[in-house]
Amino acid sequence: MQKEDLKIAVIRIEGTNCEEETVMAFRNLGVFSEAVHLKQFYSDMIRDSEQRSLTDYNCIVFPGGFSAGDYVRAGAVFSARIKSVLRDDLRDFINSGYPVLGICNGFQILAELGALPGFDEDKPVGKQEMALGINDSNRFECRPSLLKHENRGKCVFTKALEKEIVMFPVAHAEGKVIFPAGKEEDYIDRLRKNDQIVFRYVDAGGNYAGYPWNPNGSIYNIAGLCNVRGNVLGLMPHPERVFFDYYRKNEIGDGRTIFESVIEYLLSL
Amino acid sequence: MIADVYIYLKEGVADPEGEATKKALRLLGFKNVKKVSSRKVFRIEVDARNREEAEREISGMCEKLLANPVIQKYTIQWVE
Amino acid sequence: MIADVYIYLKEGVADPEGEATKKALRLLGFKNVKKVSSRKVFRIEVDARNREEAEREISGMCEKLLANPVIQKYTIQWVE
Amino acid sequence: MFSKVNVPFELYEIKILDADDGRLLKISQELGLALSLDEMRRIQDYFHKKGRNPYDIEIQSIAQAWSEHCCYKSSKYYLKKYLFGISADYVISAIEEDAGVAEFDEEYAYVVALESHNHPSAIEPYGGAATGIGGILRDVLCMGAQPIALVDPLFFGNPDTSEDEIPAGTKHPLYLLSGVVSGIRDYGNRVGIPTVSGLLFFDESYLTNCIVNVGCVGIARKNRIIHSRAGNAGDIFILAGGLTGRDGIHGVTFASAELDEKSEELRSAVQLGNPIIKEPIIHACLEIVEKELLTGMKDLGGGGLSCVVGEMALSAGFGAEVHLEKVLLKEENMAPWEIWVSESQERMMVTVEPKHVDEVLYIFQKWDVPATIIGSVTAEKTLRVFHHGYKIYEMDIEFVTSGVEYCRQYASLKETVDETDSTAPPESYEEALLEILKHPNVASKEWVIRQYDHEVRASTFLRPLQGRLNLEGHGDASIIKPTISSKGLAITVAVNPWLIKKNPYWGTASAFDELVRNLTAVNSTPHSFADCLNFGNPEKEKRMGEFVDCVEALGWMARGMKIPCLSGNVSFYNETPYGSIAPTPTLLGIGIIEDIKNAITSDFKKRRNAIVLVGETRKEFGGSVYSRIFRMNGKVPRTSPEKLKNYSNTLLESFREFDVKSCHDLSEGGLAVALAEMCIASGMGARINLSEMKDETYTKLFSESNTRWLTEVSERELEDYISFFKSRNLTASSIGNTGGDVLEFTDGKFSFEIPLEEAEKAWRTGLTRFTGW
Ligand SMILES: Nc1ncnc2c1ncn2[C@@H]1O[C@H](COP(=O)(O)OP(=O)(O)O)[C@@H](O)[C@H]1O
Ligand SMILES: [Mg+2]
Repeated sequence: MQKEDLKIAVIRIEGTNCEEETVMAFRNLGVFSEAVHLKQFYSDMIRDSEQRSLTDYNCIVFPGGFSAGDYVRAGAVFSARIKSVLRDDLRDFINSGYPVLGICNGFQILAELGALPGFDEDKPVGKQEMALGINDSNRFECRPSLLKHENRGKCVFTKALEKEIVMFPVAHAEGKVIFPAGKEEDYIDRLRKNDQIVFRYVDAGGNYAGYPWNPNGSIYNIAGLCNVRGNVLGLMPHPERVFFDYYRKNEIGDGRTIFESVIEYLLSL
Repeated sequence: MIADVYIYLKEGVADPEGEATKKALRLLGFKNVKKVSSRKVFRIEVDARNREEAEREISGMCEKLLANPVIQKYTIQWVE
Repeated sequence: MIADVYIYLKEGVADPEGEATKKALRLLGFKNVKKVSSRKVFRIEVDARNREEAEREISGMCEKLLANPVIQKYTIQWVE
Repeated sequence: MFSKVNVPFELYEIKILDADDGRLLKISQELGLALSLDEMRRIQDYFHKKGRNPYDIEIQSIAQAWSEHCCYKSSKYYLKKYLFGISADYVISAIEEDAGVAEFDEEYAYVVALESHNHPSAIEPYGGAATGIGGILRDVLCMGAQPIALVDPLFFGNPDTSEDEIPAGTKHPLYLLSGVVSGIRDYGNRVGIPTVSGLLFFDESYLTNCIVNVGCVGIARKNRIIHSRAGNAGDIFILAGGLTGRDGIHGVTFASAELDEKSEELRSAVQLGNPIIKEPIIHACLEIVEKELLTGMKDLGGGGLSCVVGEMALSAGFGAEVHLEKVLLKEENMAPWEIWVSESQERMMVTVEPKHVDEVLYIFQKWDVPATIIGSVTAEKTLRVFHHGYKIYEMDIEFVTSGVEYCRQYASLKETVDETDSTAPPESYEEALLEILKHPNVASKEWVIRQYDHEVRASTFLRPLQGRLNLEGHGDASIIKPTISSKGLAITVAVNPWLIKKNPYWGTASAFDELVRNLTAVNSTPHSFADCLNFGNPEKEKRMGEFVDCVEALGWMARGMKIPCLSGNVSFYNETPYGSIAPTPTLLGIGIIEDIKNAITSDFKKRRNAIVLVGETRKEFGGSVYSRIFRMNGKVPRTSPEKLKNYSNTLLESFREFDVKSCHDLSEGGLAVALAEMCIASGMGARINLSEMKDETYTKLFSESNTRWLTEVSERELEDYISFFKSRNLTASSIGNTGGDVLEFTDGKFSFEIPLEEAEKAWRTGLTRFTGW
């Protein structure tokens, strides 16, 4: 595939609010990217020129924010709406190996969709097997977090990541990774065995640590994980906010590689 | 028909909201509080011919949207 | 003693959560939903010698923390 | 007094033609109009000429337009006299509209607005503060701008107030604080605009009147700026957004009276707001602006439709015709006057040429935003309102909208302030410093800052918290990079009500000084400001005196510095039977930094670097933290625009000439606190020698003299750096070095030290000991 042919959609509904910076991250790398309202995929009221289909794109992103206000549960309304109008399309999209990224609210959506942890390769959108629960601190917090990259090569979004530890900030109230009670160890074993763990929270010394380094109380300090095929990634921290470096220099930031990696992957298809 | 749908956490799932509320109550001087847990209720009014139909409808809503089966359970109580 | 404290919005106060939930349910195909309102329930366990004392205690909690008297009302229901 | 009109809805004729004075006042009272006798008489005269009585909707409409909140009747005279008209060639629109506009670069302009939401927040903190954010976003949006940052200066009664000191009908400061912060958080985070700066200040005078100010900055293409006026006769009014209900009726008249025990019953003036309607409105409106489909846009704020239709038509020199039954309602059976003055949230009005109406309605529909045509612009300067075909309102727009203006009596406090110095050294310097560091006005504000998403939109390049990850300290200003260029906007807020309470004139001049200090400290050039003037009852001479002194000082400083005031807001009647607030002229400052990579943060960068104090220290303790804690009297810090300008320019020049590693301004708590904050942010101690300065040790450490900064430079550059200031006849002194794990102070023979860890603990827990975490 050629760089000029790549098309990336960042999908929005009311309340998603990190779509513009996510679109910009791709555009800054010279790739076509646009924010697309979910309605553009299915609604009759949308004019022809604005109608879209998932097959128009090579990569989709569910951005951060408070989709539908995060009322009911973070990401619940958005994912329920996707299930009702796009379920099959999304399944085919993932099955064809195209990458899907969920950042923050987007991770919550992928979890609600059953696309993550995504153990079953044949059912990339299935039943819910994890939840992103209310932070142990019971509050929204915006702070920097340090992430240790632990993926051994499966995840298409971190292939080009050379640094062992990166800094992506977090900003959420519901980001605690929870697996079904009693099955936690089993899940973690499978994730490790399948190389699905991508990022884990660490402190300034690089050690797995508790609050505030693990900002939400996630089990096993999990900050981000991918499906068994490696083409769906969900993470709570925001790489698009560190496309440029965190401290004012306007230079390369830690988050940039996420976007570069997936472009590289798409070009290799 | 009107029903109250209760969404609550499954046994064993941590309840930061309940914990934080307990802590805040104790700070305010309510020393006798032993435990607080939080739930969420949706009062839903539906048009339906009979209770069975309404119940089916509302269970559908819970499964599709209102509850996350990994951590939550729900019960339905009829108000009228 | 255990009580369920129901916190809900007074008549006429906007309920963005209820509205967003209703909109979502209708988009999911539940066309018969007429109205959705959101409530919050705290299940509270207190040590008290008798029901009156417990009731006084819990009303205090509602007034000081759990409910916002300007926009919310509360009711207490005894579980045990 | 009233008689029902025979129409199929609720409409009354108000019998004012033959009413005597007593009856006129009674009418004003019973209808909740808050109009004075003089004002009622003017209305009577007007209707005499028309030869008929007004309908309820007409008189309600006048009451809205003439309220203090809408027409600034008490303040306008003095604002014009002192503050307006400071020109700068980059000002695009100042004062005239909901928000001010100034040039950012060749292509873009930035937009600024700052407003109070005091009374609603005192009654219902969560909804009051949330709707404040909603309102200020609309003010910026209606200029056609994308909101890019929010700020929230907040003022409450003392957090340690005991329950029995709280008057009936008042809520505890901590209850108000947590409600207000939650409201701002839940709204601001949901709409996805970062809250990057603010203030949290406690003083007993705010016990019965908390002050909640909210500000917003936006960015727009210069050639897409939209004005709050209609384009041409024939244009169509489209009302978009939330539905109209009974909520918020009489909000503006409510804001123009003192609160009392019964205020809680005025619940209809309190609303919750709905960020998930607002968020798509922003997108929809900006899409319409981008496609150049509208002629004018204005948000519905105070006074609802009644104010917005009149103002949009009048400022374009036209009239309007409105059909009320077209307005989408939340509740049935609303009387026409209720529809007309309702202040329901999340609504915008746009005027559109007929050929673009379909396109505009399509865009709103695409974003799921309800929108309807409700009327049109007419050539004649008359406003007519119809309901189901009946004409229920017909008045000259000029009469209704141009409002009234007073030149109120006032008593200046300039000559009467007692500033005799009664300060003395502390018994223990260690304890005094720790006591100051843990004062909630000084202590870490992390509790608030982290609850807000201060980096959504990914354009926050300098954050409110700076230094070690997760162990940061306070910065002086945040910097946003609004476009793809590397130019940045620095944003800060300032005011210290303690100084102003003691001496309104010099206290306000000091607030301006702090504004400029903060902007300069991060290496931005001060560019413009907005103000929100919160005061007591203007009908009292002393309150009015505070107001006039403040405005005069503000004008003097701003004019002298040539920094224009882009927009502002006045909030009077922040007063209850228990007392009035400390005069609180909150300032929001904007600075420009040509290249954000030159921004300077407040944390020390390297051990064994030199620490330099820039500026002059005097014994100025009036209103200082030191004098408040130890109950002493003193002189409020002085300043002058010439001196401030000189220092600020020279400091900025020094940032270009030298490699300055960090900078922080000196404000509350003076040198000692600024130094401690720089140490805490970096986890690095400092060794300070004050011998080179004159004055007593405690003055050097705790005095709050204006126009001062601390900077960090390498030992190698130190000498040249100091001479650089000396050569311009300005003061800069080398006062020590970074490094170690204590704060050590030496002054001649005297010395003391505090372990950094202890200082840090006092500072980090000063606020959280009240808020719980
Ligand atoms: N209510 C608030 N909301 C957001 N930020 C706040 C709030 N209060 C204080 N801050 C931030 O905390 C930092 C320190 O505040 P303060 O000590 O008042 O500043 P200064 O050093 O200018 O006196 C600033 O970055 C300020 O923007
Ligand atoms: Mg400062």
